[in-house]
Amino acid sequence: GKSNEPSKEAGKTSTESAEKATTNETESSSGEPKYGGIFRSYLGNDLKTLDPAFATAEREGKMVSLLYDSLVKFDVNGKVIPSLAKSWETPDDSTLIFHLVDNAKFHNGNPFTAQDVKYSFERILDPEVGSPRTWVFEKVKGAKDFMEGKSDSVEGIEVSDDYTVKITLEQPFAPFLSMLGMPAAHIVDKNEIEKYPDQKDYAFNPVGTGPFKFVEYSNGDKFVIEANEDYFSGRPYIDGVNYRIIQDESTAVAEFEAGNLDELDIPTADIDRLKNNPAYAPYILTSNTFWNFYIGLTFNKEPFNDIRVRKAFCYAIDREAIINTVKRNAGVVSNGPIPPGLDGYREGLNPYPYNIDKAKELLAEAGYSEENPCSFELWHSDSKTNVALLEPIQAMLNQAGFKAKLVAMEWNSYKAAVRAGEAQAFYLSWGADYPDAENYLYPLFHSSMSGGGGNETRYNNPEFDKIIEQAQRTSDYDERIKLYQKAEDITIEDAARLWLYLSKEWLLYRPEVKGAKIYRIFNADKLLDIWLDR
Amino acid sequence: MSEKLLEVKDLKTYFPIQNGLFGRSTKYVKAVDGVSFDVYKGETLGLVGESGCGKSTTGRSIMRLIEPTEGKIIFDGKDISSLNKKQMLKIRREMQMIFQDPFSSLNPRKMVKEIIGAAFEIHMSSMRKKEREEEVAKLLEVVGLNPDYITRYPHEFSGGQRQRIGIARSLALKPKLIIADEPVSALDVSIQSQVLNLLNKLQKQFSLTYIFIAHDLSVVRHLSDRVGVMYLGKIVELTDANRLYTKPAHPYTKALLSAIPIPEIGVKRERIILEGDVPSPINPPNGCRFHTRCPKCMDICKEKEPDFKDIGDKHYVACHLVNG
Amino acid sequence: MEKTQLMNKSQKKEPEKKNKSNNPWIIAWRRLLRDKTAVFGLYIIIFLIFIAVFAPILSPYHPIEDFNLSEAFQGPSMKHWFGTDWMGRDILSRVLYGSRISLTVGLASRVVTLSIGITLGALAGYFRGKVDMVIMRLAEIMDAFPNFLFAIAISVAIGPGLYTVFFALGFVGWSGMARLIRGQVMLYRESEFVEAARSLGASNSRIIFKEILPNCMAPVIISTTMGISSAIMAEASLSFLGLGAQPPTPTWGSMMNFGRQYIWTAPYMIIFPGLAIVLTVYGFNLFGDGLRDVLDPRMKD
Amino acid sequence: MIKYLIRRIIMLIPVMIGVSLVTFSLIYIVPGDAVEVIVGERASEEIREKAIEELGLNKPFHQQYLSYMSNVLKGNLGKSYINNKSIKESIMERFPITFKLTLYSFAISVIVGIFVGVVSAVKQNTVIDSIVRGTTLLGVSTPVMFSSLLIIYIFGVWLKVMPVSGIGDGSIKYFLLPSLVLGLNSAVFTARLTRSCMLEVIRQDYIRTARSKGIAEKIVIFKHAMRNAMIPISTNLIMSFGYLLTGSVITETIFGLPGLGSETVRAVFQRDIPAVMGYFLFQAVIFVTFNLLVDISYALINPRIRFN
Amino acid sequence: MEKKEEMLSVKDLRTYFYTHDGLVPAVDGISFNIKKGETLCVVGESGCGKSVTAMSILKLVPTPPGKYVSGEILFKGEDLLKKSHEEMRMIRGNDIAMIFQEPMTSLNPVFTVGNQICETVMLHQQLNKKEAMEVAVEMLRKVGIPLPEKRVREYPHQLSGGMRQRVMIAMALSCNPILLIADEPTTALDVTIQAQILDLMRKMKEETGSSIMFITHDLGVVAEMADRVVVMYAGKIVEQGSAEEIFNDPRHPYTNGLLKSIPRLQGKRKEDLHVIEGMVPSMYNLPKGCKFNPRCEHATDICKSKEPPLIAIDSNNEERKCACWLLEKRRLYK
Ligand SMILES: Nc1ncnc2c1ncn2[C@@H]1O[C@H](COP(=O)(O)OP(=O)(O)OP(=O)(O)O)[C@@H](O)[C@H]1O
Ligand SMILES: Nc1ncnc2c1ncn2[C@@H]1O[C@H](COP(=O)(O)OP(=O)(O)OP(=O)(O)O)[C@@H](O)[C@H]1O
Ligand SMILES: [Mg+2]
Ligand SMILES: [Mg+2]
Repeated sequence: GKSNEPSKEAGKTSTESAEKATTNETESSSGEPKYGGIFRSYLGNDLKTLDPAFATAEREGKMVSLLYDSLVKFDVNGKVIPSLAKSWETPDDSTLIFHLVDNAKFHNGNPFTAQDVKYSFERILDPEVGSPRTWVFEKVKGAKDFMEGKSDSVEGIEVSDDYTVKITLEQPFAPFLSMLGMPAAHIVDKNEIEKYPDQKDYAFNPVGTGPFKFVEYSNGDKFVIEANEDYFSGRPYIDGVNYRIIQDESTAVAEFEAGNLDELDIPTADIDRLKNNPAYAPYILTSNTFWNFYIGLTFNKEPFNDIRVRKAFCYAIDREAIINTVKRNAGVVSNGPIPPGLDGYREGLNPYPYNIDKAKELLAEAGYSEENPCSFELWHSDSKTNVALLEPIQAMLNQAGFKAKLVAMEWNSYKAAVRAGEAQAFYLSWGADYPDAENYLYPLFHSSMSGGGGNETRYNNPEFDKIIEQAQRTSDYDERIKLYQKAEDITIEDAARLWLYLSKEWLLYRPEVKGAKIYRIFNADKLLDIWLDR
Repeated sequence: MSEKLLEVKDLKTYFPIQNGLFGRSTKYVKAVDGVSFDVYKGETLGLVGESGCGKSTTGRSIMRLIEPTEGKIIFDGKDISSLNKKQMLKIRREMQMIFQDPFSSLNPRKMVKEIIGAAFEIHMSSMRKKEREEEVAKLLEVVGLNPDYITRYPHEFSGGQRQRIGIARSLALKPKLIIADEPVSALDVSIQSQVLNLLNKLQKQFSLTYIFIAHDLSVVRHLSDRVGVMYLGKIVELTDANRLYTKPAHPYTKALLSAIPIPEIGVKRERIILEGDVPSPINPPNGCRFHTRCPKCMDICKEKEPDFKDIGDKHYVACHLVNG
Repeated sequence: MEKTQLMNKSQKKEPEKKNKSNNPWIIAWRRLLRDKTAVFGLYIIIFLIFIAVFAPILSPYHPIEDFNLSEAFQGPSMKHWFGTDWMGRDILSRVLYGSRISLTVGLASRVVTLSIGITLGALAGYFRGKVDMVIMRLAEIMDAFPNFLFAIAISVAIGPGLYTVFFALGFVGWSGMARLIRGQVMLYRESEFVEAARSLGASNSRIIFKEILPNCMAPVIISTTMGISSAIMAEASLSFLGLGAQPPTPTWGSMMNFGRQYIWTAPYMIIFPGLAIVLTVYGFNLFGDGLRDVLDPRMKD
Repeated sequence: MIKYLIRRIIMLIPVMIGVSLVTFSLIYIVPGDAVEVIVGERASEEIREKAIEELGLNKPFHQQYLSYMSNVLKGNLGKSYINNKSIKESIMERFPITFKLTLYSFAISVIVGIFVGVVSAVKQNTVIDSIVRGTTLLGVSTPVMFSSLLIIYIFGVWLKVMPVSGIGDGSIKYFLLPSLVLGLNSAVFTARLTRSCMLEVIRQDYIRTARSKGIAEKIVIFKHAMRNAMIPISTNLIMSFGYLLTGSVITETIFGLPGLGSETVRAVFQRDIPAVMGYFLFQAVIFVTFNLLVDISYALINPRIRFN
Repeated sequence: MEKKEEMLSVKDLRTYFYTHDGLVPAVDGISFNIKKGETLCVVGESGCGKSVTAMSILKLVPTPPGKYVSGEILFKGEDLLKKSHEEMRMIRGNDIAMIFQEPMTSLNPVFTVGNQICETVMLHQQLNKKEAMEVAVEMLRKVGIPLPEKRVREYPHQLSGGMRQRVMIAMALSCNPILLIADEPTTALDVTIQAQILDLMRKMKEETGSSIMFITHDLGVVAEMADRVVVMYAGKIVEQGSAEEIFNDPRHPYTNGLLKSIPRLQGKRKEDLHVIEGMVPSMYNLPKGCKFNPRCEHATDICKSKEPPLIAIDSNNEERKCACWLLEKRRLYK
């Protein structure tokens, strides 16, 4: 039963939201929610998979969380809140006991139980499956043995009864609870997966417990999901979502303006225009995100194996000017790995202010001159927005005595090459998998994370390693934050990455769309708030 | 008569027709199918016949511009049908060709001096450019053109003038034998006589030997000492020019002669009008090739090919009528 | 006597009078100059070459180094006639410099096409038989690939860049050029002037290079002129997909490519390079059309 | 005729082998690690090796090629490295879209192109002819991306009468704008071709003969001249259909049509090797088929060939 | 000489071409007439305007670049040049039919020969397709094509040159035209085939009694076919008269030279032929005065400055004309 009642208070709600939007609220107006209607949105590219074990990219993570649930999820601000686990206890620093909801069902009708949790988590660790996200559960007791084939199950994941799971870690690891909100920790149904001899074939046949059911996906065209009437915490207001695949941002803008989309992720280029258009302004939502963009400087490669060159690099770029013009409203300057909004963030940190003279000086010290400029390649994944940002950076670097060449690569090969440490310098971003400052330090800088883990720069500083490991074990919150900050300082001093900016999200909705919110964690929005007034 | 300059023995030139699944040739155009004749020093041998009967192919095969399929070509006592490229190069100085089409026989992108000078470039590479141009100028004078024309391009000349340039080119190396392939058939009547006179003059001046190919019987007669009549890849009659025109022996020759319109009023002639067209050289008729159109066809003509026989006074004919 | 003298006089005068003019190419050229549209096309081309050569003098700003973030996204004004791009570079200067890339790509890719096409086409057309068979099969294989996709594949395979574009665009065109040359060579191979050269004992290479090829040039020139315009267009398309010369090199295609994200806010970023492409391609097409009328004997009336 | 056809088809075999070889080698020189793409981030050595083994990437070139081709002959084109989708399925899904787009564009191209071409040929050297020549030339000179963006802006955003992109429910209105862009672009070629063919034919002796018989000018043009001009025109048209089928990359990209062209570009960019191979082979087959059709149609409409 | 009815009379016809390279006065003020049942031969060198004359009569000259600058073409008393397109169409193929030089290219390759003959018949005789086809078969039989029932269904390329020319003749005669214009109908054919065609044309003429305007440059053919002859040079008529008069008593130096320069079957071999010096003048750049003066061995001052009029030279015979200043001194060079 879908209801599609005509709106009674359309006029009123829209003025209300206009007021809010101008104050950059992260939430659009509400009113009396109505059920029904298909939400028309779009995706910027094809989906590669809908299998939680393989959904590593933002886009897939978002979609996966509509189809599946994990034990916990995040609220608008990134706080961990219950999901399939209605509550949990922490008897000690390395143990978690989850009490599960008893009314959740998979889309195929199978009930959700604790067994499914164990199966789903072990599946991630199973080398046969080959998930790239093993690290999420690596710290669970017995995970290593299981991965090496020494045991048939993971010791640290215990099913106490149908609705209780106990997870034990090797050692205290504070961020673990938030990690359970990651796509990899979504719960799958064993029966479904085992239908496919090749697990890869499961990718586009997803069956979860999530608020939406999979209907159809076709590459380059559309992704359709419908509301799960039996969702354990109550069905979503909307009847479903029609995602079209629109690769070109400006096309998406045109589609939105032509009235064919309910939602627009406003491209940087159009923010000003739409913001200043009174017809659209009331329906714009904006929010800072946890996406922190940086240029990585590879430590074991010429010329960035020299700290003077790295520092020169950092000084040479007027990030303020670039972000303010190129990113306009879509980003704020970032000065360190820990983003605002997470504990540990420090206001006023600005280790490398624009100083071209200093940059030149440092380069000269390092033995470069006008005849012998410091030349290198700056790799990036092939996208117009990337080039738009990197071209001025390149120009500034060249003014300072570098000779930078931009090399664009297709995303997959780019990621592969960067992970393999082939790039001298590269442009990437890091977003929170879980809202903890640790997520911006350990994966990015710990020596064990070299390569695919996150530390593509091959940064290796034993002191840093020591501090961050210590922080992970520290259960005292304030103490831990201090350690994070100390670790952050080390990475900044080493100029391991040049932090550029934190992106800001701008969403524009049709006036009929109510209740939209921007969640700070990318996969937190399960579209349970949104409703359509038409 | 003087000594033989050229002997052609049983010359055959077939062109393969690409056919079959793998481009193998299963059929041939028998353009020249067993032709024999001699050419004596200083004479003009005329070859006449209808379009497609193999006149040009005969000429080109003698020059080895096309490789003959079979047969011998003995030039100046040497069998040239098996010479390699290098050896052939020497022979080329002695044999030259004049072509039919005054428009396509001169390279439109080259100046006269280059067109004619090519002969010297190839055969006398030591010759300097200046000398070469002088030679070309001289040749132009020989063929009755203004020597200043050496820097002109072919398109600046009329048909007759072009034909003169072609003649000058063929004379450049002072050859012994010139094969003229329909040199006047593309020209207007008023120009044709100029070229015919020139050819005549040059023959005397340089004691040349000609093989003169044409389809116009009166033109051939005018220039030739002996005339061969070709039909469908074969010579059907070969004899002295006067004799051929006064006492033709082969029915085809007779028909051909009677078919020529004569530019005179009131001359009554008996006309033999041949039925039908020349058959295709891909599938020539059995027996005598002419039997399909012959007004005097006999049974034997359909089965047996007549021999090419001397019926006296070096008058060669291939016809059962004459034999019998 | 009197008459012949007269004739000689007039004949002698003639070659002097039209001294340089008798070269068939020059005659064709003069005919071309009588065709108004072709001349218009020629003006455009000359104008473009002029711009390409003097881009550094004509451009008010440096296309790469003169960026000024505080002047980004300015619409056309007296200071910046075509406006500025997202990092405050002068679009006019970039468009002017872009002509260099476009023309170079147009020419360089044709050089590649011509050298492969002429060599293989001449070999196939002249020697026929097995050589022809092999070359034509190769050409058929080439033709079986959709040209533009193949160019994309080549660009991806050897990595994007200006030289890649030269090669990719040049390479995909060779089969057409080879066919053209082959057809021409086969035509002239049988012509009487080639026969004449052969009867003089000219070597194969002499016949190909001195007798045949100069005569094949007319269609080659036409197709090359047209080819330049399609190469410029293809370069723009490749750049549009991010496969052309890499930033910050100013090329029209990549300017359009980047301008596309600002199409609703700064349409001048896409309009001016777009118009530059239209103008250039139009110029070459006009000229090529005129050439066809003059050089293609079939079109002569 | 049938013999000729068989011969033509047999001749295709070496071509197709060549095409597959070229594609296969092209893939070989493409930088980027296929395995990396498949196994993804953080894969262990074992996983990598397993993948290599599975894909047979450790075998020598010719073995890989042969096993690939034997699969192809069995109708198995493999699966995408990127999304694990069967290539055959992808083709089946996407080709109809490209085909539709092509068909509509082709219709526009033929109707507009031939009409304009004939008019300008018949009115040679008049104002109409000059206008037609000028505009068609301008049309040829306008990049599709430029006209596409323009047309999207006008009809989709400004007038809001047409969908901007995508195929929606697959109905014709979604194809209208892209077909218009592509069709007009190719109409311009058709018009130029038609004009020159008509001019050539009109000069022929038999047209003079027809006129000398007292036949009305309209019939001379539309019966005598057109029938002859249609021989080169229609063969070219068939070929242009082939080009359209594979040449709509930019249009598909801009209009967000999930056709085979944009998908091929995607595959090439992402080094989705089996996809690239499959698409290229498929398009080569299409192309070669059209070549064959050209030959056959040439034979069918040209009595001179028909009877040989 | 009996007086015959005049059927076509051309008066001071001028057809010029305005080309890029200059003005071509292809037909420059010619007048002649054709009488009922007679064969008029037009001779002259290539490019002298024979075809343009013929095409002008049917108004088939492409305009532009061509233009009928002046003159009258009176056919059955009406001026064709003043007729509308529609009126001309009814005359073409019906009253006046034409055969062209190139049998290879003058037939439409995509229609069967039967079709092409039918078309004319259906148009001018209001017959239906079936009846027209019967006429076509009949016509083909008349022109001596074996198995006409089969041949009507064949395409031109399946026929040999001689056959195609017969088809052309059949087509031209299918509506019983009063005047048949044959533009070098045998030039492209071999002698034996030419003989067949000429024979056929003579027969057909006898049968139908139509007049023929026969264009050729072969004087032999003229001698065989012509009742009367018109000699053209560079767009002008230089001489006209009956066939005997032209061949036996040529008055113009050009006609005379032409006749003398042909090698004859019973002439002396290898002897120098008479030569007309120089070459045919370019139509773009015609000499002043008499067009023939640069090549004429008798040219005088007046020849170089003033054009001779075409005047009757026999007071008894107004059809005998010549355009030469030297007419009076004719005996001097005969
Ligand atoms: N290169 C070739 N390939 C195939 N067939 C050829 C070739 N050259 C000539 N032929 C054929 O050989 C036959 C004789 O040709 P050839 O040119 O010798 O005739 P011809 O007597 O010179 O005729 P014409 O008077 O037309 O010049 C013709 O049927 C012709 O079609
Ligand atoms: N369409 C045309 N445009 C320009 N000039 C033309 C055209 N048609 C004919 N001419 C010119 O008119 C002159 C007379 O041509 P015409 O065809 O009447 O000659 P002809 O006597 O029939 O010659 P031939 O014996 O070669 O057929 C020639 O100089 C020719 O160049
Ligand atoms: Mg010949
Ligand atoms: Mg003529």
